[in-house]
Amino acid sequence: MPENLAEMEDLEAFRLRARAWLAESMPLLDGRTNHQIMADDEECVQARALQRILFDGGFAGLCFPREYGGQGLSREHQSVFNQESSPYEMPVVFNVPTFAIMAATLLDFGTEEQKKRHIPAMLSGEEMWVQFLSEPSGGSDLAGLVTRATKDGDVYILNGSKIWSSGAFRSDYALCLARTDGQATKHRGLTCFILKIHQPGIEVQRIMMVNGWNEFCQEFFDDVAIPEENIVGALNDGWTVASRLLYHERDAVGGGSKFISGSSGHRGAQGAGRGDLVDLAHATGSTQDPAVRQLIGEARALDLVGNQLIARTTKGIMAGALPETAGSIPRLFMATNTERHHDIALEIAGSHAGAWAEGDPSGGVGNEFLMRQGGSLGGGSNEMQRNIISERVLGMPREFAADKDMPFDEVRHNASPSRPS
Amino acid sequence: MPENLAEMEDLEAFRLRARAWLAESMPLLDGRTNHQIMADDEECVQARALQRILFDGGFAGLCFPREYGGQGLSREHQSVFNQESSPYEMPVVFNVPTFAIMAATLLDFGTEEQKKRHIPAMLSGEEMWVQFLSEPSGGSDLAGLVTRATKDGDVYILNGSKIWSSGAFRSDYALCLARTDGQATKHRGLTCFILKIHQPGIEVQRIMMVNGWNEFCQEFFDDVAIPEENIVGALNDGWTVASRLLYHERDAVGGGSKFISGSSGHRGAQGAGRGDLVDLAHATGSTQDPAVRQLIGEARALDLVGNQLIARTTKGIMAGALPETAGSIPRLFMATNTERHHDIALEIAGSHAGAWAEGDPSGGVGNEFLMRQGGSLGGGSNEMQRNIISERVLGMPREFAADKDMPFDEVRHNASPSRPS
Amino acid sequence: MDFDLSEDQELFRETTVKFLEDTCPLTTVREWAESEGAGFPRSWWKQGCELGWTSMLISEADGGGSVSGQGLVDLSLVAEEMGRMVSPGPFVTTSVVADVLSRVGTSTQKDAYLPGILDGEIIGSWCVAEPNGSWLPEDTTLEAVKKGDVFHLTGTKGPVEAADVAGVFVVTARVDGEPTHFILGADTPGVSVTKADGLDLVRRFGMVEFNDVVLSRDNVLGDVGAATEQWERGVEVANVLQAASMAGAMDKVLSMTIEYAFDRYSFGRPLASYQALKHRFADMKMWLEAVMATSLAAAEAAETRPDRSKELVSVAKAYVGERVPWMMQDCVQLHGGIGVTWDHDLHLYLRRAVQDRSLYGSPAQQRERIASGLDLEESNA
Amino acid sequence: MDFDLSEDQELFRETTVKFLEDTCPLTTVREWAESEGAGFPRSWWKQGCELGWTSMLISEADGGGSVSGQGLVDLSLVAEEMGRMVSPGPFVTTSVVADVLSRVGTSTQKDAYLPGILDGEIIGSWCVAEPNGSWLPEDTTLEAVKKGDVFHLTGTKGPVEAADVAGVFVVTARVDGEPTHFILGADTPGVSVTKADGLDLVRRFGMVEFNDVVLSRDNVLGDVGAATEQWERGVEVANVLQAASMAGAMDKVLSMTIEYAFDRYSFGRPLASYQALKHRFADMKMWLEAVMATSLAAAEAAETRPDRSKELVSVAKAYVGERVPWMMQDCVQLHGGIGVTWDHDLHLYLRRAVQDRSLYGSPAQQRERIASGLDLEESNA
Repeated sequence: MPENLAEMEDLEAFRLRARAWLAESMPLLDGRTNHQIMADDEECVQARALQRILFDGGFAGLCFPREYGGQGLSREHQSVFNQESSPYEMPVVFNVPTFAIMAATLLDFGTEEQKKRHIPAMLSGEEMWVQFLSEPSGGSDLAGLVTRATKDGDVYILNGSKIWSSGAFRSDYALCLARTDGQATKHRGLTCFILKIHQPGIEVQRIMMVNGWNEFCQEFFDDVAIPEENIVGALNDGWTVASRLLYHERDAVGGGSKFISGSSGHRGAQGAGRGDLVDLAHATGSTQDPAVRQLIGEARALDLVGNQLIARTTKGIMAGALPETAGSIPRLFMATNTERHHDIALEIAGSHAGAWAEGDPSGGVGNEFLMRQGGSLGGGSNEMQRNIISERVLGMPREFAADKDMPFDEVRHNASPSRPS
Repeated sequence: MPENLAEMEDLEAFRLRARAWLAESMPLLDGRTNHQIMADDEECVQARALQRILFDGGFAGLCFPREYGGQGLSREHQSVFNQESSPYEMPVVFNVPTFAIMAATLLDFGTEEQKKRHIPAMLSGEEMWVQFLSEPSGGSDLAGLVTRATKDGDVYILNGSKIWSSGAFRSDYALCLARTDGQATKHRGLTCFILKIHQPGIEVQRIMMVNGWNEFCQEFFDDVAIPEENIVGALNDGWTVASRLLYHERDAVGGGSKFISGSSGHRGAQGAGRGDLVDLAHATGSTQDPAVRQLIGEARALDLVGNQLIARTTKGIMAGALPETAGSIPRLFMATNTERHHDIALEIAGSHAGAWAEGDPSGGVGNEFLMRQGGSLGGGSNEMQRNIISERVLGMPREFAADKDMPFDEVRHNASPSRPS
Repeated sequence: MDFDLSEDQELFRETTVKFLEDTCPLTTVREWAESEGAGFPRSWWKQGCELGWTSMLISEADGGGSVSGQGLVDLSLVAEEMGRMVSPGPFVTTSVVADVLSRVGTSTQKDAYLPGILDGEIIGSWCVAEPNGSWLPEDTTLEAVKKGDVFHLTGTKGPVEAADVAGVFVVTARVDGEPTHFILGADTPGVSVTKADGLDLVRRFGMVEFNDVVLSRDNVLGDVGAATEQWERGVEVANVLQAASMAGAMDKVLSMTIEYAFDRYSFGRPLASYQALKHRFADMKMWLEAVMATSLAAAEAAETRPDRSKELVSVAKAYVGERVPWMMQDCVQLHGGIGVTWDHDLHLYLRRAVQDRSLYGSPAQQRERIASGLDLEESNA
Repeated sequence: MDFDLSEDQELFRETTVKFLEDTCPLTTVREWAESEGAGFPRSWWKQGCELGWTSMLISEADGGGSVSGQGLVDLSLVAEEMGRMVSPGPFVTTSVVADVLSRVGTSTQKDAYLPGILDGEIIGSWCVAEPNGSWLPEDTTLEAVKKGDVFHLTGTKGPVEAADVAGVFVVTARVDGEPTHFILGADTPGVSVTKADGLDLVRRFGMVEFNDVVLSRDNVLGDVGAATEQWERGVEVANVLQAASMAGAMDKVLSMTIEYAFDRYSFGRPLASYQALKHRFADMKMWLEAVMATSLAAAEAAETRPDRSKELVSVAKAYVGERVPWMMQDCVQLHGGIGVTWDHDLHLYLRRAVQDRSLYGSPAQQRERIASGLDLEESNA
């Protein structure tokens, strides 16, 4: 259903209409940010309500097709709306993954019935979605997952565990990838299901990270029945669906998704003045220490280079001069840059990183350092990015995979964790 | 032939005898070092003459058996002699590889006739020896060498090329490892030969390194006939001989050889005050720059830690707490420390590394930086050390070798270079 | 750990290992972390003292005694094992107090505190840090103002280890600008303690405030204005123990990670079979041995080479303190996502290591100390 | 190189590539390296000028003209290709002179030198460095003493690029402490040139001595005491070109090394199949793209974003200058022993890169410049 720009509302007319409606309908941010507000509203009650207002006002899902509750407008309209909506509270929590990843995947592979049933419900704020892909036993080897969905009459019985699902505790549905054929090679025996999260047999546990953050969840499945009509894509062809989902994820994280409204829903590359390190130098009285200034100059340079690299890679991929897999290049750069940033902060903090008087502004550095690897692990570890760059960008020989061409059940893999008592 | 310490000359008596003889027979160093003298005497005329004086005076080959021209004394005697001889010019160029590696290997595997013929000639300064192991096609894969020695009646006909032989241009004999059976797996078809260097069919070329140093040589062999009696060890068992040779090399470099006389013949770990960096800081006027002081403090710390690590590893191996392969640990440390040292020097030198007024004392830093990898490549690259540490010290799975269990002639390898015109 | 411990040292080490394993495995450390107090039960510390933890740096004449005659080397064995178990306790700071008291205390001062330190009744703590973040005694700005026969002390020291449970403080201060150490009971009028924050979950800190605390000559350790050597020795004791602690922690974390790499399969192969990871493990093994070597060398130098100990302790702290947090982070990376979860033990080690790194002189400060010992005076050429 | 060069830019680049490949492949560079003189034949430089090498930073009104309207971006294409071929020539320094002359020169000054610079008859060089090693104009100590209507210049500048073949010098000096640029012919009485040493084999340097050189107001570029902007722009032009040169060199060296890794077999497998090496290549590919991105961004900023160019040029020089020598050394390591032999071309690249790194402000100086643009004034809090 290609949208014809000529048939759409004129951009300036749209801008004025949106401006007026926003002023009338949405609360002002009032100095806070949408992320701050979200942090105070763990259950997203407010976000759901705001999304409903957008939906009722005809401003939800601007780039989604009309038949699924969207507005059938263009990327340019979304861009205009983002400009106009910036002073207002917006339900940005829906952007990623619900709209930009989950709805996008459902648009690509869902049946007409699945799309009709769920996409309007997402756009109206009723359904928040999340992905159930990674497993505790899996690590980088996503396709080596061991959660099973076994056919039993009209339903599939799900057993196993998923992990690193962000915000699953407050979400309603998931796309869940499970093994439906253990006799096939590992990529060929997977199926993607729509799964209702809050139902008997599913336990959602929040995971506390070392810095106290607890958005991630782990889920345990104990004989959960999934109706056959919840299969997305073809039976045993779940890898195709998951690959597309991961594509949408990269697109969303890279800022390329047109389904993101109000803001990107994530912080993106830091490009300001590395204010945190400057503040830290002031707090530790080291602004005139030449060694500290070297470190701050280095950190600032790395941030700017990172942004330049993102721009260059994006341009290169669009121009066809770089393969799509080159997206791993800025991804790896940003992750290693984050590591270096933590190292520099630790160095500048000096003794303040270990123990500090209550209220000392430099006191948080040690705590932040504990999460130094966060960006190097999430969404494909640095090691996987290096594999991708060497093998797919540079074309070097693929790493030997011991599980190639083998029925999955014969491959040695890690055990699935049992449900905690 | 175990020597019995009780039958040997008393250490103090030996010391006095050596002291008197040295004062009468050997020239004083006069402020210079043996290494400086050697650098001025590329053909080692002086060293050969001094070695002859030692030999005639009964002070050559203190720890070699008497039947091969040595003195049959103990390591302790050698140690006493080293102390006493320190003020004198000594022919240290013979220590490594002639005595500590080549003679040691010949003692282990040579026939009685080979030992009788060559070891006294080495000890009297007539024969300087060198090893012909590495090949241009080989890199880290020493046993994958492609130089061939093909049997033709009573002789073997040698064709191919060797490289990284230090001082071959002035040496007389080599132990040369060549492939004598291409149908065997790669370690099983090698034979070690005694090879006279200066003869028709052998061309020795000195290799100029990036910093102008030209001790290393490459040799080209064009139908060189080697008598069958020059085989050391068994036919096709050259890998055993080479392995022992490499053991003696590690021992010599690590300072463990008792055949080294007068000095180690190499610099060993730097442990002084990193005077070069301190001088550099003075030359660039940056002694009070806190960032420069950080770098100098770091360099000094790394040197001291390196020495402590050598001591610990040696002790651990001797105590059996670490496997012998743990010798790769300090080896890797010293190499990477050298890299870091060059980086620090480059940083302190600033603009002086690129262009400088004639005679500027900081001018050499850029030139030295060109050889930064020297220590990380010679005698087993850092990559090989990391393989050894992970596989043999930590016991991790060995890297897949595509040439395992295959006749060498069927293995894909690099071509041997042809002789330059 | 050294490769040639004496039998007595080995026994001493094993006794501590067994005690720590029995009384505070990491599950217990986590429980104690939840408590509001000191981070450890007082009775547990006393049991540790019975094993000799506070005896090693106190002379036999004063009722102490070491295992090998080199008390700090012996104590490093304990520190290393405590690092391996992330054990709590005022180990570092009490050691400094025991050491200086036994070395320069008067018999009155010793009688007042050493018996209690030996049996764990009294915890000693060193007030050296100042609120601006300087932990090196030479950065001390706190002045004790002499008026007649007494000294008036007003100001704040901290963060101070175990401040809220300490019974006796050694305070680094200046008298007329000159280095001076005072010793005083925590109950001295005008002394108060407030909470400070810290990264480690069980090794805790406080700020110690002195509000016109009046001290006499009896409170001076050694001579007024002549504490330079005591200051230096305090830093050495603290950093030798911290380096050993980091070394032990690193040894344990690397072992855990190697074990994980053998056990964990990815694409049908154990992680330990991937060359890119193998090479990182090789580097880490190298750094671990270097960390072990230099921390041991520092302990030995502090006991036997007074002319070299300042530099060698700084070298150990600079190297170990810089390298260990990075290595631990690479171990986190090799563990994957579970490595940054609260339930995994890695962060307990990381917290301790980062804290050890930063206190009693950061690596940057140690590098400057090393440089200051080289020939870097300004030249007039 | 950018991914969207215009057709004209692409043509300009290709013409330079073809010329360099035809006239000075690395074998020729090695031959010229043996010569005692400038490191290149003068006729060769003139041919290069015919291709527009000295035209890009000179306005059309002055007889120059760029390809795209952004002369420094166009010139970066040449610099990158010259880096790829380790080409000789007074490229960087003449560009600075052409730029400043066209921007602020009087018509007399322009008439005297610009035509010659355009056709290669005259080589211009910037005397900015001082013998103590400072290459940043703000570190200038050379004073031109004003006496009546004239200025007396006495002192030494250098190392100065291509000093012995330059026909005109721009000299960075101070008048009453204030930043001032002079322009003068190399044959001005009192000017003499002696040899300086350098790491690169064909890009050569000299020391320029001024022995009571008498200059008039006609020798001043722009106004007395008002050269700050000229100084800044000179550093930007030089560093943009050096960053591009290093980027081109690195691209070439990495390509050579990747090719080597595919061709070279060890234990029956190509080097490119070893994961530990693959991961290093991945990092290098990442750094190469970052190097390309930031050097291009610096060129663009210098032409279009006057408010951001100072920082962005410093960022490029700091990042590229720091990263490229390390990457090249890793490429040497991956080549094995041949990588440190004179006959292998790697060292030609390494020499050029280390030289580019160190001149016109080292990475450390650039980092300090970056920091000085942030909010790091001393706080009184």
